[in-house]
Amino acid sequence: MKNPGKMLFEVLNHLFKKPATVNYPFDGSKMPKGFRGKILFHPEKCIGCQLCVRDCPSNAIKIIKIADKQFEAQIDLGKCIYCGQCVDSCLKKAIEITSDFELAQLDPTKLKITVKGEPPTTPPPNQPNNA
Amino acid sequence: MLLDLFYILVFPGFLFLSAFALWAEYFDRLVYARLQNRVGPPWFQPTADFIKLVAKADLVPTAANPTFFRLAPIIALTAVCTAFIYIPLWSTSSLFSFNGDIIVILYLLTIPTLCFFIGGWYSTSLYCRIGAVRTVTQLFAYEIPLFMGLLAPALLANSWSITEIMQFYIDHPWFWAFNLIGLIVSLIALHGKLEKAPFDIPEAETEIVAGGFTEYSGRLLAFLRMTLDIEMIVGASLLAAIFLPFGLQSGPVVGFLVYLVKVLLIVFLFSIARTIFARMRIDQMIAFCWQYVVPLAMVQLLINLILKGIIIR
Amino acid sequence: MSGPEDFKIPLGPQHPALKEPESFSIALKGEKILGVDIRLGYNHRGIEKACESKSYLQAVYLIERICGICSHTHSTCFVQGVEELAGLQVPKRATYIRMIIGELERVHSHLLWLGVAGHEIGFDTLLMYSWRDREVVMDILAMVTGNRVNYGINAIGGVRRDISQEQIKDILAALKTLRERTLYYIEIASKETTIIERLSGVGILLPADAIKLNAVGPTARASGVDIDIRRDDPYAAYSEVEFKVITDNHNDVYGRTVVRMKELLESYNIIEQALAKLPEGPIAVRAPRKVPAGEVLSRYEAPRGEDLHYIKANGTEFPERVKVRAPTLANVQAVKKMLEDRYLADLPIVVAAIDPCFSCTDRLIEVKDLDQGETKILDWQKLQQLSIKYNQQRGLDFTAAGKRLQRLMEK
Amino acid sequence: MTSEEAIVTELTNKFHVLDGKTQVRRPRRIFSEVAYADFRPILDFAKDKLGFNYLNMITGLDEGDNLALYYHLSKNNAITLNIKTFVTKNNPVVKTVTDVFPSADVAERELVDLLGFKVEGLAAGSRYPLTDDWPVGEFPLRKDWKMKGEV
Repeated sequence: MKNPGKMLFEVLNHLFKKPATVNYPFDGSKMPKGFRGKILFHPEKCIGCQLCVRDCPSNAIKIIKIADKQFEAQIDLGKCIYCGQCVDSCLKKAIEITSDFELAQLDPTKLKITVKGEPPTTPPPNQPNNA
Repeated sequence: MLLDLFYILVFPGFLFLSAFALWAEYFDRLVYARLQNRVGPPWFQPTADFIKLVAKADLVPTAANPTFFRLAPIIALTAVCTAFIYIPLWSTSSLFSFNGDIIVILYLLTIPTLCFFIGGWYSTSLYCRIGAVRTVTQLFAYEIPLFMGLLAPALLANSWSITEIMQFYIDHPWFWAFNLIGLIVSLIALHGKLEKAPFDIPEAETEIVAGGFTEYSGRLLAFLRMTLDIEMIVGASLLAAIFLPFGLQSGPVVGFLVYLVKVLLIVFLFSIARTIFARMRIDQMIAFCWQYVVPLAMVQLLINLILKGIIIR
Repeated sequence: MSGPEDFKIPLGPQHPALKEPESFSIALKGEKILGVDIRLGYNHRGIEKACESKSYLQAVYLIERICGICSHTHSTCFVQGVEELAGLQVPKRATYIRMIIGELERVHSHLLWLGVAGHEIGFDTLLMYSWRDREVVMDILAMVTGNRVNYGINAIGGVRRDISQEQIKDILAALKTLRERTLYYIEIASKETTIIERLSGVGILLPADAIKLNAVGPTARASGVDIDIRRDDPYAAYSEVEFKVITDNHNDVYGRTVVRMKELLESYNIIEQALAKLPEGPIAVRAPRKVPAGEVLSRYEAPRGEDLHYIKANGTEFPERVKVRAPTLANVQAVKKMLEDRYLADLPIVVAAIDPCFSCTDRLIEVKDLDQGETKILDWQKLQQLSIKYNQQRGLDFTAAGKRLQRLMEK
Repeated sequence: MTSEEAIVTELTNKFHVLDGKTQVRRPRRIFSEVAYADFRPILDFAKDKLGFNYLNMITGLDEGDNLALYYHLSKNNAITLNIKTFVTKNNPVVKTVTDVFPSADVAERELVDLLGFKVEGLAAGSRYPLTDDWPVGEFPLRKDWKMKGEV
């Protein structure tokens, strides 16, 4: 019943197999469709309802009014937990999830990003009717 | 005189030995990784590790005895390097050969183990002390089968000199086959000496961090690791010389290549053993050695005695 | 020279055998363990307190981060409790999806455990193989839920993502590979001499002791205690699938290994059944923000045992009290018992055998200002400068290499 | 009569203080409330006579003037009996239950650390889960305790 070295043949087989390790930065950095990575903000769709701010579990997003019907988002990627709740909460689909996960930074200030819309002179293309 | 110095320091002495030892560590790690379906380190990894360690500061714990703590790695390294010059590599003669050299080599190979004990014990850290005690406990388990296994061919050749043992093999070419049990016994015992899994009890990472080596850093740790690497080569060369007498008369170049193959084969066997077993407990290891390995060694001695009594004479 | 008698050695808070910080202080006589003191709490992050200032919706994500390995466990347990309080009828399809993810999580957790157990007994090959195979289930989880851990699939009132037909195909294909591998590991675990020698007879917990010490999960089941919340107090869709509760009579670490490996096979069965009869329909109902006052006890069979959440609502958006009892807390008491008269070498595997998850156990960011005084904090750049200076003093200059690294980072 | 109701009947027959204070809220969940003075006999009865052999968890609650305790027991892993009891905040002294449920040890230490209960008869040992240098008299789970500093 007992058998010392039971794994011998299995390990010897692996001598002739390709290693399972992925050569990370060069290949295998693709994430499946729908992976929850960095969020993408579309300022032209935002109506400033602040629902995302209210639901964010880690206070990572701020929506600031910069002009009439013009909003910018301040996203702190260091605080963001990539749960995607803001995407679910947004009524106008102004926030979208991307599968970008390579966000490591040496400089912590680069983790805070601000997404601004077009300058106020051009009207937002997707004007909401019943905001 | 100058040539002797070249032999000792450069080839096949210290420099060659160090380079070969580091490369053998790479080979061992590569095979280990491939068997585990991993990529493994690049070829310069052990060398880079060595350089990195040498460049780092040596820290001596305040509670440790600085003299023994510093001396232990250096003596260990010296002992294994000294042992190497008495081992014949690709011909029947070594650099310095005399009757009884096989005994001297075996004792020189015991010194590192004792140094690991002394270094670990005088580190005074609790993990080190447990590791040190385990090192010595383990020594009592593998040392006797190792001696019995390695001295069995000497019994056959009726000489305590490796050169003469090899000469005996040239005269009786097929006698190595009778010593296969001794080879297996010596391989297991040497594996225990090198403290590799499943016999890595003295440095069992998940229990006592790094055992006797826990407090070592910088150059001293580099020496300790180098000692283990060189010990592996010296041990493998010794086994190759005593149990695998092939290519002894084929000239230096072919002989040297055959020698490399023999050593790497032994290292390869070690890598496989490291891959397919779980670490034993110290009590299991001692029971294993005394219940299985020592009786095997005795069988080998008995075979050789019978051979000597009946066939040769 | 005095002998190494009556050592008291520290294992942790930082130790190679422990993947998380907990402290074991072990009194030793030679190699024998005389007594063990366990100090928990190094991972206390104040999650229970933090829940009181988060809305139910936010709390789901916070609760999910109690633990990485059993994130679905905690979020499901919490969400079930809130749904019961709010009187929500969760759609059938959602309960099935929760169950499928829950079982996939169990597979991932047990395979992880197998690797850790291998490492603790010095068998790294098993670690490498089982963690490689674990990638299969991790990929499936990433594909279905959008992340490898902290799946974020639970919402109050249902689940956030649906499972598509292609995904079902991928899951079934993955299960085929996993089942093959699991059978192989069962064979290894029951044949390889060194593994059996290291595992059997180690960490004995007799059935009577298991009940007395209230052990849960595989730890209890390996001592012959036939308990499993999935069967005894069914939640999600467990009352609609057939499965066996695996028990074993070895009472030792070997038994716990066997139980976990066989549970893997049961999990594959459950997932296959669930995928075969996945009902059509919506995946979530709308949940109110305010939850009516009340209290509820929610139970869930985590990979490690029974997970309990007590939730008290006060009619506002925020919970009044959330109490979490992770399975490890129940089992850690049994560890002392298991270690009686064992050797130091057995300690890592005995501790690992309950599959401890100390971040679950401790829960509760330490946020209080404790007048730290002047702690000298070196930032990364200062540390780098110090090390460059040190090496230059010793005649080594890595400036060129450093510049190359800088260029690489900037790319 | 379901087995839950049978348990309730048996409890109320033996302890009249539980009349009207014990109810089955859903299958397998019995909730009950009792003053601390009457609590211990009920716990012993539940363990010895009713077969509630698992103490799953002890929850501590801050209810203003009172500190409440929930003892969550379970029988055959299915039916849970949740007994609530309370002591005043000024004098939050309870007796340990480690004599019948050894596993209550950690749970009681947690009550001491996080809610400021005083548990009589708890064996000496390390604290849990707060750090050893945690200030005396600070109990994070009490409602009047506020976080200082930034999260």
